[in-house]
Amino acid sequence: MTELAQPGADYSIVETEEPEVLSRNLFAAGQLLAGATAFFFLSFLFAYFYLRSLNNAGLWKPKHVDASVTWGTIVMACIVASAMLLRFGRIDHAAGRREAFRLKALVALLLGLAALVLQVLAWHEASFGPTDGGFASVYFGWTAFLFLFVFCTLFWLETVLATSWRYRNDPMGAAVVAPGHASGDPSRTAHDIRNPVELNRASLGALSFYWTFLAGIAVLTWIVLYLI
Amino acid sequence: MATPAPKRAEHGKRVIVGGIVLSVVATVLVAVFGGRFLPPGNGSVQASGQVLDNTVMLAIVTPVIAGLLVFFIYVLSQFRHRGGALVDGPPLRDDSRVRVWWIVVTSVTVLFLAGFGTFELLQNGSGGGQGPDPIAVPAGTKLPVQVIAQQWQFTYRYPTYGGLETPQLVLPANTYIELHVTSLDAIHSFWAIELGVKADANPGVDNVAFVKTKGPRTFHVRCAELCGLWHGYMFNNGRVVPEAQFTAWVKSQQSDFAPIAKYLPKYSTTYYPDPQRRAG
Amino acid sequence: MRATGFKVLGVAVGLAAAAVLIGLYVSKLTTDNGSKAYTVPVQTQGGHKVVDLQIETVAAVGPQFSPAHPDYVSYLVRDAQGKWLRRTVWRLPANATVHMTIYNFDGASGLRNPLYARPQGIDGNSFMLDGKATDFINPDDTSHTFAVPAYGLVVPLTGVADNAKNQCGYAPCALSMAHHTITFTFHTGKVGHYRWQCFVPCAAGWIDGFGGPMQTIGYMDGFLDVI
Amino acid sequence: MSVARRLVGFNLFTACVLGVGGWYAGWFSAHAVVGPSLDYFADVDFNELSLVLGYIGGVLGFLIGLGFFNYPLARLRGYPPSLREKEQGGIGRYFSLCTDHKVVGIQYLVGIGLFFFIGGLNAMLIRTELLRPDHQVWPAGTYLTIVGIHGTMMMGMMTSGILGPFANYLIPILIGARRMAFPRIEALTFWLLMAAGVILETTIFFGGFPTGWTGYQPLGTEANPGIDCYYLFFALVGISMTLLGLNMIATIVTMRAPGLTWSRLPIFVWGVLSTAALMVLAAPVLIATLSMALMDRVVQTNFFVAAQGGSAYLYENLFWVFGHPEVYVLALPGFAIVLEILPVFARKPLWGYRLAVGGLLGVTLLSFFVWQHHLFFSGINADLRPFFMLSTELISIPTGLTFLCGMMTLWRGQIRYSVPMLFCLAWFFNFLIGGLSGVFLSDTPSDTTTHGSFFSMAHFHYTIMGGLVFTFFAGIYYWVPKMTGFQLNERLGKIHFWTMFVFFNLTFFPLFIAGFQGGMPRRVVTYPHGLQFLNDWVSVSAFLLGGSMLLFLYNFVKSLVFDRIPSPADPWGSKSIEWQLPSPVPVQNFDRIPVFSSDPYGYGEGGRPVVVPAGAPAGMN
Repeated sequence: MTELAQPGADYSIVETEEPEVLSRNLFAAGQLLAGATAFFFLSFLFAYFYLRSLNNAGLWKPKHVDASVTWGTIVMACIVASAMLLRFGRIDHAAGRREAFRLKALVALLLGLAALVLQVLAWHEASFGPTDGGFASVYFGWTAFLFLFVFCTLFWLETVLATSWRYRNDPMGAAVVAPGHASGDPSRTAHDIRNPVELNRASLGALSFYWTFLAGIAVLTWIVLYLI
Repeated sequence: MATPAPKRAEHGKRVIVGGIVLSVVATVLVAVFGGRFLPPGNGSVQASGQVLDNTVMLAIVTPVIAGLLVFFIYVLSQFRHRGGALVDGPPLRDDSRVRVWWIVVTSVTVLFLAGFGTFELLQNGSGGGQGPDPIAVPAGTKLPVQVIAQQWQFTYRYPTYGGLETPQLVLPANTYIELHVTSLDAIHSFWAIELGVKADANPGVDNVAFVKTKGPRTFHVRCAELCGLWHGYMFNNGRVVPEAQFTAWVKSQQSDFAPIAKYLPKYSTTYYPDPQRRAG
Repeated sequence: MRATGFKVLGVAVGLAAAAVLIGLYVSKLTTDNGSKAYTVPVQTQGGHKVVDLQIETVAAVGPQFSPAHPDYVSYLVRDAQGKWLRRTVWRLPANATVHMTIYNFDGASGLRNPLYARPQGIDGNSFMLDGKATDFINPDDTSHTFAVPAYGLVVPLTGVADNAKNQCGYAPCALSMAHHTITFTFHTGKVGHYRWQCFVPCAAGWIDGFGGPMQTIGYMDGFLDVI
Repeated sequence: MSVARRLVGFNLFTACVLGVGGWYAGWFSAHAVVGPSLDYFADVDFNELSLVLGYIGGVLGFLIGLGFFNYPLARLRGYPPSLREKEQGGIGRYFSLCTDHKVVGIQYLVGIGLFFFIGGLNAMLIRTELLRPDHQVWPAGTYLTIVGIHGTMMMGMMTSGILGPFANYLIPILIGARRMAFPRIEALTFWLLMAAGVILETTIFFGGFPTGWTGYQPLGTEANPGIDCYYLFFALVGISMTLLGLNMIATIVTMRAPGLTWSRLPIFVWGVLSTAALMVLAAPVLIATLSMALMDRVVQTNFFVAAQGGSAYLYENLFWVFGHPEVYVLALPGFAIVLEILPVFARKPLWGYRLAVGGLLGVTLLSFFVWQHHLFFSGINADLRPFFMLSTELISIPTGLTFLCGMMTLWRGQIRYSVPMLFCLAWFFNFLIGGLSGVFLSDTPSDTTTHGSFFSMAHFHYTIMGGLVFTFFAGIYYWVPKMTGFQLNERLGKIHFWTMFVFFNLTFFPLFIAGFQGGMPRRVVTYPHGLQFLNDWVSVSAFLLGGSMLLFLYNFVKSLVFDRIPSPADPWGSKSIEWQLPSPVPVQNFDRIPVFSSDPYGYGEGGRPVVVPAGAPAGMN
């Protein structure tokens, strides 16, 4: 029998978080999250076409129910522009232009927030309420959950931006972290973070993928709810 | 050990022969006698078809159970570790003959089952609800009867008799019945057990099922989909009666419900009653 | 040894806690949504059992009868002392004649299936509506039905007109308030437990009108507990 | 004093306090701010929105109290990503947010077990009612609530019944890692489930729910506010499932130790992988569906109201698009455990490894294409029925492959009848009956009789209880010595097995007859008098089955609390890697990351080592 471990090791030994591992994990998680998100919105897509084809009681889309294409286009454009900016920002970050990245990420964040505010305005300005038949239900349900997903992704974007800002003076690959603070335990001498900038790059890679994916969902939303 | 361990081929032969013998005996028994015990009986043409179907299913399932039982009894009794130090078994990791045979046999069985089921289904719809546009429509004239499910009772309408509505289901013997099942509120399921009919009742949907009655008899109707508080009480009995008796029954019901006849809505295969939202 | 004592104590406390929780859970389930049985007094007339049953229907049961759901529409039953009770499980003798009087204080909400506007399963298939023999009412005027499907019994109750004066807001309702009186006679059969219900979608505010009080024993549903 | 100090801080106690606080905060905020402005609530004595917001507030408060928000807030302030929360030793870590996968595994085992017993208690209550054909013990509405709680608890909680305790504990060990890919998410999945379970039980304070575990519309829309607890429970379970699956796949894909190629993965890891794939893809559909149902109630949308432009069919379709993969989420880990344990006790390599993997993946794939067999007579797409009949029956081919691999692993083995092995062998019998009764349900003409009857009820109890719960216990008897370091009493285990196996069959086999011959529909509070004998038989057996579960509890407590006989590192003579570690597994799992050189099934193939220790030592800074 091979001796793989000694009994009784305690929590004082801490494993380090290697940026490559985090990068691979986040890459896999980003794809899986995208899959889950796709199935989530597929349900709404299914509901859209199902209710539309049934048109029960002639109440799929009564006359006064029509989502404003203008509002929809603006919201979608904000999200797509934000996602594109972040992609460019990622290229900057990879090339070591972290100032440029932060600027782009900040604008991307603001664009995302603008999309959320505009979405709220669009709901407020809509000529119909959630009670007005099949389309109204799908419209409010779908946009509400897109709102939620976008909000959570913006949270992620903010963390990447904030980390980049906090370590703005540290050169890539040599940042120093006080012992233990990331683990929340100041008494612990070892710590699991060695290089926050590299870790942030891993996070940014997955975020950029997922945010672009969500922008794709936003485009789908725009096509389904506003165009057809 | 008193007896030397049999060679591998003998183990296999014993299991295969034992399995086949037991399978054949059991299957023959099922095929011959199964039909007598299997539901839903011979209440209608569709029900008889289902009995045939159930018999075929059981006749296919039986040898599988018999074969596997023989296998397990043999294996678990023959290949047990008889105490002492741990001994490893032979490192068998694959056997292409077993693999191929198994896949072929299961595939053929499955495809046969699906084919047979589809054939039975398309013959006469086998008593199941087929939605508003039925695909298996039996030829000939049919008596339309609408089943209206509501919380928590079934009522029945006979459009050919002036839209007569009654809380009892009476059907003429030896007649093709076209059932239109719909609901006024939640989802119910109309299950005429001995007639072999099951069709969900959905609000705003016309779910059509066909059944050809045989001789006079009674049958049970139960709701087979959870529909709220009195789901467990949503049952009644129906009758299949001779043609003449049916006509007389219709007359008596028409006079019984004459006062309300003018208030009944125009016959329609679906209803969209006002759901009374909370706004109201 | 002390350690074992602690363990035993711990297990005992755990068992006691589990027992208490299960007891609370089960007692909550048995009492919830239920209705105690009301035994209807029986008279004997010529060797035949006769029962007088008086019930009323109210638009809202009010905080006195149901603090939890004061706005539920409900049936109430009158006991021998003339007191109204929110009990919907009525214990009746088998093979008896039941003279039933229903005071309806509620307005009309209309039947979804007009069939139930035709009384069925009662003597003569007609009932007395405010003293007048009636064998059907307009489905739209129906406020509730009293129905025992196992007996094939359905009696539609005419609703109080919307413009009637002195309407009863919530129970208890005095007989001086606007109401309709419906009387009829039916017969209990074999021993058994027969549900009764209302077929009018009268639970205002619930989708399909069949939520809340319509699906809760003690309001618009109950049993004839025939013994 | 020290006790009081320990209660302050981020732990379960704080979480419960903040959970209740959050509930009332949500409740009152909806009442105060939103309630009056939406006049359609005025008619009802119940404000739906405040209930939902109350529960959302409660869940958030619960998670805040456990400390789940500390890390996101730190990240918001720019602190870098980190692996784990502060870990403490001792008993306290089991009652707080802990990112040690072994602690989470044990938390899951106890937590899921608790709710499993609550679900079982409800089953006993159901059978009490069915002792007599007439309505008797529970008010009719309460009976439906009990049925609903039983079904929902079992279907919801037990989705993580094997992945929760065993996969969380074992997957990192089996793949030679020290942690899951996302330890915080791992902890989150557990605590979400606990919050969900409590929410489901509180339904009894809001009138219960009449819909069973399927929550069909429009019955759900017209139900008492108690149904919101059902929606929220299942939505939280859905979120937990998605995250659990995501974490599992990410871990298995990225964190395998050197040398652990795909063809060397233990079959249990493959089972977890395929189950996780189902979870990640199917559970979001559930979350979306229940969100729609909740919106129908709370903001009056009309997704499922036919008269207002919606459709009840939409719910049935969406629910079963999730619902059928869901039942394989329950079944697949069972397959995996059986195939994992058989080689150990037959002392032979797993026969047909590739075939078994193919079977698992085949079931995974096919399970997305069969959902309308739940709706054969609903009137949906009647012309698609032959297709769904075929796809449903096709699933028996990959299922048959796992059967074959198991059977051939036993063939000519040196079989030892230890308790875990007995449970695995019982799986064959139960799943055989369950699977073959499924043939009747998959065939549309036969389904006319069996659909919605006790026959289908018996069928899925044979597959789920016989398939999942038996393997769940197999897993407990097999791995708990490793997880706790103490042996479970073998003799009591055998008594537990035999009583459970016998009474399980005596309980559920007669139900086939009740449904098939007697025409007894599911979820009824009454049944024809002629079926009383059968039902009484079933009830008595069910009570005895419940007693057998209590026997297990007795064994569990006696062995782990009182007897505490240390378990050797490898009591079963297994070659798999977890048995080469001390029991219980040390905090860091491995002193050095191992390098795999073979799969763990090399019985009878010489002394080939499964791993060679190498790699970097832990904790190098």
